[in-house]
Amino acid sequence: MDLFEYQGKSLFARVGVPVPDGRLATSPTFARTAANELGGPVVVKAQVQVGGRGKAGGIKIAETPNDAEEAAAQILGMDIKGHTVHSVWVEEASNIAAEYYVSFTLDRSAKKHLAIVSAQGGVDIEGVAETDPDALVKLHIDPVVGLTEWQARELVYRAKLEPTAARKAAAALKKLYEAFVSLDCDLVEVNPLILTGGGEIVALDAKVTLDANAFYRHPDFGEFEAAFTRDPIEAMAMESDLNFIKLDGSVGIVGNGAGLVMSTLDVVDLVGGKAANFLDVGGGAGADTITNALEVLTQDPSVKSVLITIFGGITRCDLVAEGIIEAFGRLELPWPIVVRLDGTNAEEGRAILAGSIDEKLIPAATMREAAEKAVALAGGTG
Amino acid sequence: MDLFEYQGKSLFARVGVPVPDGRLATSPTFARTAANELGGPVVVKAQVQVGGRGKAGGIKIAETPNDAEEAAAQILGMDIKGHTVHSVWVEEASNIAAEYYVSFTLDRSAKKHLAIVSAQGGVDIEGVAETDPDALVKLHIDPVVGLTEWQARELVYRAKLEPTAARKAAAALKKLYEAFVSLDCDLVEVNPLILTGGGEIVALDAKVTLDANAFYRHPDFGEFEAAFTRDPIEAMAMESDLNFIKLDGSVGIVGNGAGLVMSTLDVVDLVGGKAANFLDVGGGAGADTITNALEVLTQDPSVKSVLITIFGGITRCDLVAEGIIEAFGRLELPWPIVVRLDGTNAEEGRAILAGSIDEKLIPAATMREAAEKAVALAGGTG
Amino acid sequence: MAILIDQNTKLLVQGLTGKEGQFHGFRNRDYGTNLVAGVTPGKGGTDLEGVPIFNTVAEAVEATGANTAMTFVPPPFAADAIMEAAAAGIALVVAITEGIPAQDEARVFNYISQTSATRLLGPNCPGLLSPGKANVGIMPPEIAMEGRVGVVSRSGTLTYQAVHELTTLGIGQSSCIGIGGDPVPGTSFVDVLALFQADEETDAIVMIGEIGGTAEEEAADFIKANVTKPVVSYIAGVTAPPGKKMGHAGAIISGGKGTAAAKMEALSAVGVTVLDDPTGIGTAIQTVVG
Amino acid sequence: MAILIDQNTKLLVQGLTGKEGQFHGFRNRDYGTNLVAGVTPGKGGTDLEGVPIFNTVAEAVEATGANTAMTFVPPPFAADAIMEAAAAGIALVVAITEGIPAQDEARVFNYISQTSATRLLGPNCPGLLSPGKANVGIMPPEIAMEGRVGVVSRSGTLTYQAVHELTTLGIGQSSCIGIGGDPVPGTSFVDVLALFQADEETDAIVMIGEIGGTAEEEAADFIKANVTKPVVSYIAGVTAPPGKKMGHAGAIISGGKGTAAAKMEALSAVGVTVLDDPTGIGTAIQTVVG
Repeated sequence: MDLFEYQGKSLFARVGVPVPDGRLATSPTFARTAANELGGPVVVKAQVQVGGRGKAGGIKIAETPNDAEEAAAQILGMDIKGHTVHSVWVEEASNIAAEYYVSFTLDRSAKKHLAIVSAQGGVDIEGVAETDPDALVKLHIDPVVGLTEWQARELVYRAKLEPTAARKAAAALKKLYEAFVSLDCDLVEVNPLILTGGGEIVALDAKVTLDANAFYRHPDFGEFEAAFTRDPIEAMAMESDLNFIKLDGSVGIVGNGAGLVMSTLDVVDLVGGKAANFLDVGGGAGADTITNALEVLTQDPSVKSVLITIFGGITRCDLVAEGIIEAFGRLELPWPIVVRLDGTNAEEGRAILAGSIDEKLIPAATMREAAEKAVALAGGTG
Repeated sequence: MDLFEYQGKSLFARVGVPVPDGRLATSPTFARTAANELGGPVVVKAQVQVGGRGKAGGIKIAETPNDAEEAAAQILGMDIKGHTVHSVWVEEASNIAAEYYVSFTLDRSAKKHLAIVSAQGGVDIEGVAETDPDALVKLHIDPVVGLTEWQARELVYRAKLEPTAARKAAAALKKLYEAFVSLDCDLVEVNPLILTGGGEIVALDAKVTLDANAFYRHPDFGEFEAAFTRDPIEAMAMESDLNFIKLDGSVGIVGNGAGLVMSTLDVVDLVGGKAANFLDVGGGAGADTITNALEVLTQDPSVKSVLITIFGGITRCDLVAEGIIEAFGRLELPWPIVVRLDGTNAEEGRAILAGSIDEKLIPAATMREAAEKAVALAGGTG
Repeated sequence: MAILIDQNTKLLVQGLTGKEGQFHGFRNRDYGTNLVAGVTPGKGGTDLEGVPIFNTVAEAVEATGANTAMTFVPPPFAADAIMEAAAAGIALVVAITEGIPAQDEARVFNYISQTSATRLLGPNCPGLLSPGKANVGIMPPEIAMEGRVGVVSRSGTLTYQAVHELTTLGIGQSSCIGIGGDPVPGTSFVDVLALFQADEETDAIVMIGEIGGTAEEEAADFIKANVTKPVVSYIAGVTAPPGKKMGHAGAIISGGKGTAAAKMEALSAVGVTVLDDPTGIGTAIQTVVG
Repeated sequence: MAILIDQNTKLLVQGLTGKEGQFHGFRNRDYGTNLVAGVTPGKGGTDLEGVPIFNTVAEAVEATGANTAMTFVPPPFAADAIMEAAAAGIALVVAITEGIPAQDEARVFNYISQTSATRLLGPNCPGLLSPGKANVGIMPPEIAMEGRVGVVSRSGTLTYQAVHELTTLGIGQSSCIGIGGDPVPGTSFVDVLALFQADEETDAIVMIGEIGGTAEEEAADFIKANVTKPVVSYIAGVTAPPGKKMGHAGAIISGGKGTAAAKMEALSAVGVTVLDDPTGIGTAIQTVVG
């Protein structure tokens, strides 16, 4: 789960990493009030769950509360890579002596944590990686013991941060790593981590991705989620514990297992169609789950036909078939549904579907055949 | 550093291991007040830094405040294995359904932590180890990850604690281990850890040994030490950072290095004498340290002669010799001093001593010769 | 032979008395797997349909000689259960549990690698099946048949799909291994490829990847250097948009890395037959095995 | 040959710029030890009497090929320094630092054993000396002479005493190893005995133990099974009272265990010449070597 900058900074503050004082504002007037409270020049920053807002004009410096109000007026409502800006973070402008880059993440190949530090922060780090790869210092961290003192020093000295900043930067790395582990993050990225004119280390940005699997350990993280503006269909799917992602085609997809659903998307594409969504009902789905999944799809006007693809393992095809029949009874389903069942109790499932007289229910023997039928029913090529 | 029971229990309470409510009392009247405050029957327990106080009559149950006062009057001032009782711990009597034994320590051979749990607690555990070794369940813990959940369960189930107590006992083990590690203990022993009639797990005793090397991490541990009644000579030695242990012979010993001093004690014994003390000046001792060491020995009337044995490594024999000469000038030294110097700058040191005209200063060429001379000067065989 | 599990497997199920553990544990037994023990703390001393239940894995191993563990323990306790099995000397731990925090997975994987010889399969995997010999996990065994093609996959249902395609054409499998879709799989493609390459009863390999990470690229390097048997591969997620987690925690294209195209190219370059349609797996294997 | 250190030793000192590190580091160099680097965070890029100083051990190893580290880092940072040296691939870490918390020692010893091939000597040890070849530590080298007797000891000053007794009689030493007096020595008697037994330039072994623990009893078992060279031993603390820590954290008789008498008996029983007086070590070696 990607956090807003201000949410990430609240986590940094928890572990003792200094961040500039700031206020969240959802209107230009609030931005003015925030700037007033903070006093002096401020920075007004779009809060979006995507990178590149600086280039898109989502960050502005404001010398006065008036300027802050104006900046917020310009930024609020902006579209940044498909994300609408609903709020801005107004924070004290910092006195920057040097800008660094720091991140902690998991290196899947090494199966260890990976720290990356660079003295070239404040810029697009992937650009640095291409033009000057030696400027990025990378170090693997054994998750069993975590980031040691010597590793923090190794990162700071190898990256050639200002010598005067070494001790405080190493301490900040330890704290950021502590946040990464103890708060169950998939990613902690600070770009830039700055050295101020006064010799302090301050996190000027925060990109934090939380591991949803660990939310049971952090009941307070629910607050973060509450601040997100969610697509209503995605919200509905989430309530039914369905794994749903909106796409831009016209064939609605329902399947069990992430790999199978991804694969179905690909086959739909292969036969000339385009999927309207990714929807994984997960393992062991019962009749209710299938009904819920179909109900979610009814909310999406771009769906023209639906393809249900099930390979039963834990999931029983007979229960899936019952769910489909039930959905036909309970819901107004506006589109034809192509169904392909295989695996556990597939015979029984097919028999249940064969008993239905609804003409919108179209069986298919293979995944490819199902895709072809669904694409045709959606109106041919996407 | 061995803690009193009540000090150990205060540490248990810090990590969330339940202990009975209680009060420290240094007089019978205070014990009565404590019993009054606690209400109901209490247990009055001698606070000494040594085991076996139960057998010695240092633990008494008191039904009323009157009884508590009387019990305290009997216990205070008792001598338990050479330790005088200066205070008692008055605590609520517990309703005992079962008594267990738990300890955490370091197993030097395995170089891992060792947990020992038994369902036969409340008795002399070394007796159990002899008569029924299978009743002690032992498990090594890797200090890298610490006591895991499964290990806590393994201990509880293997030791066959009451099934109803399993979950709470495992949780208590986790907390006691946390105390062992996070509070830098050499030993945490609870005998008994009880299951109450109400189904709770409570630590009824606490034997905790702290690692003095780790005190820099626990500045608050100084309080514990302040409560100890220390031998005045030991206190004086401690102030000068000397490693001193009082023994019961008449030859005062000063040397550098624990092994060498121990060895000198043995050689003194071998030639028919008995050492009055163990005193290690440590590595790199200068003139001051030697003067301080000799001053400490002047406080012990049982010393009849002194043997100084130095093998210079970091320690420089010339500085040691200067310290001896200085001590003769500054202090009234009541006994002859036999000196044996070897190693770094031994020649220079011997020359300095040879320049002294004091007849109480007797050089010796070898450790054995030094021991023989010192023993003879102390009045022959011990 | 088959790899990892066979007639010598002695299976212990952590969480056998739970609903899922019981269903799959006994389905595995019905297939012929030697189910020797269940572990549920607090239920030690009882039995379930003749299978003895123990409080701890160590006790179960001492009493039954179990060499393989299947874990159905819920996420908050699963990492601990895996360490317990490794400490008890279990050779293969198959962790079915989905939703274990990534930090726990990383810590446990490294710890057991450093301190034991235990192999971990998963977590968040469907398990593995050696047709005609043993089934450990949640795969529906009726779709498989005994034979000489090894199957390895990051996805559960796609594994079934692949096995189904093979069986439909009368092509049997030596072993079918689901390595799971999490970011830190205990056993990787490379590990399984090495085992199949060494297995005398495997003639060809089906490898089913998906977007995210670089496991398929590493597999390609390994194949180039070490695998002489024909490999047929399919990668799911050709049409997946970047930045979206496709169900599996591991299945995400980030910063332009982990795309299906890159993986397919890497595999093609080392001589792997790469398909754009999973339903073609059976015929592709027929072609390569000849 | 000698063991652990010799002419091929390339020494790095952690804390070379500190008072003790400087004194002993350069004393070691004066003896002929190849001192190649110092490590002091923040002083990287400078040099001390011609020895380059680095910020980190890894940088020092890359630049100089150091294979042995001597640690003078203060107790709060020493455990981390040992891990750093191990992670950088140092083969032998000699930790002189006294007063490291026991919990840190236990954690670090196990971690480096699990994750590296590094040997740790100490902590709280005087180091080691291969007369005529190299000196790493705080031993006064002038008391030693080149020869064929191996010396190993838990105590610093008693090591000097033993070496002195040998040299006085004209008996040289192959290597003198101080394993240190802490409860968790990185290298134990058994480890050193194995090295001396295998060393072609060692004819006999002097082993100096002390009260506390069971390291001497384990050494006796090992000698019985593996050591054919004559061993002379002395155990300090015959007259030490139980329950008192005799200076070393490891030197304590507790619960009737760890007495000198028990250790002497165990060693005598396996054919070791056990002395009751350390000043007899030289003559005892003369007798056993003949």
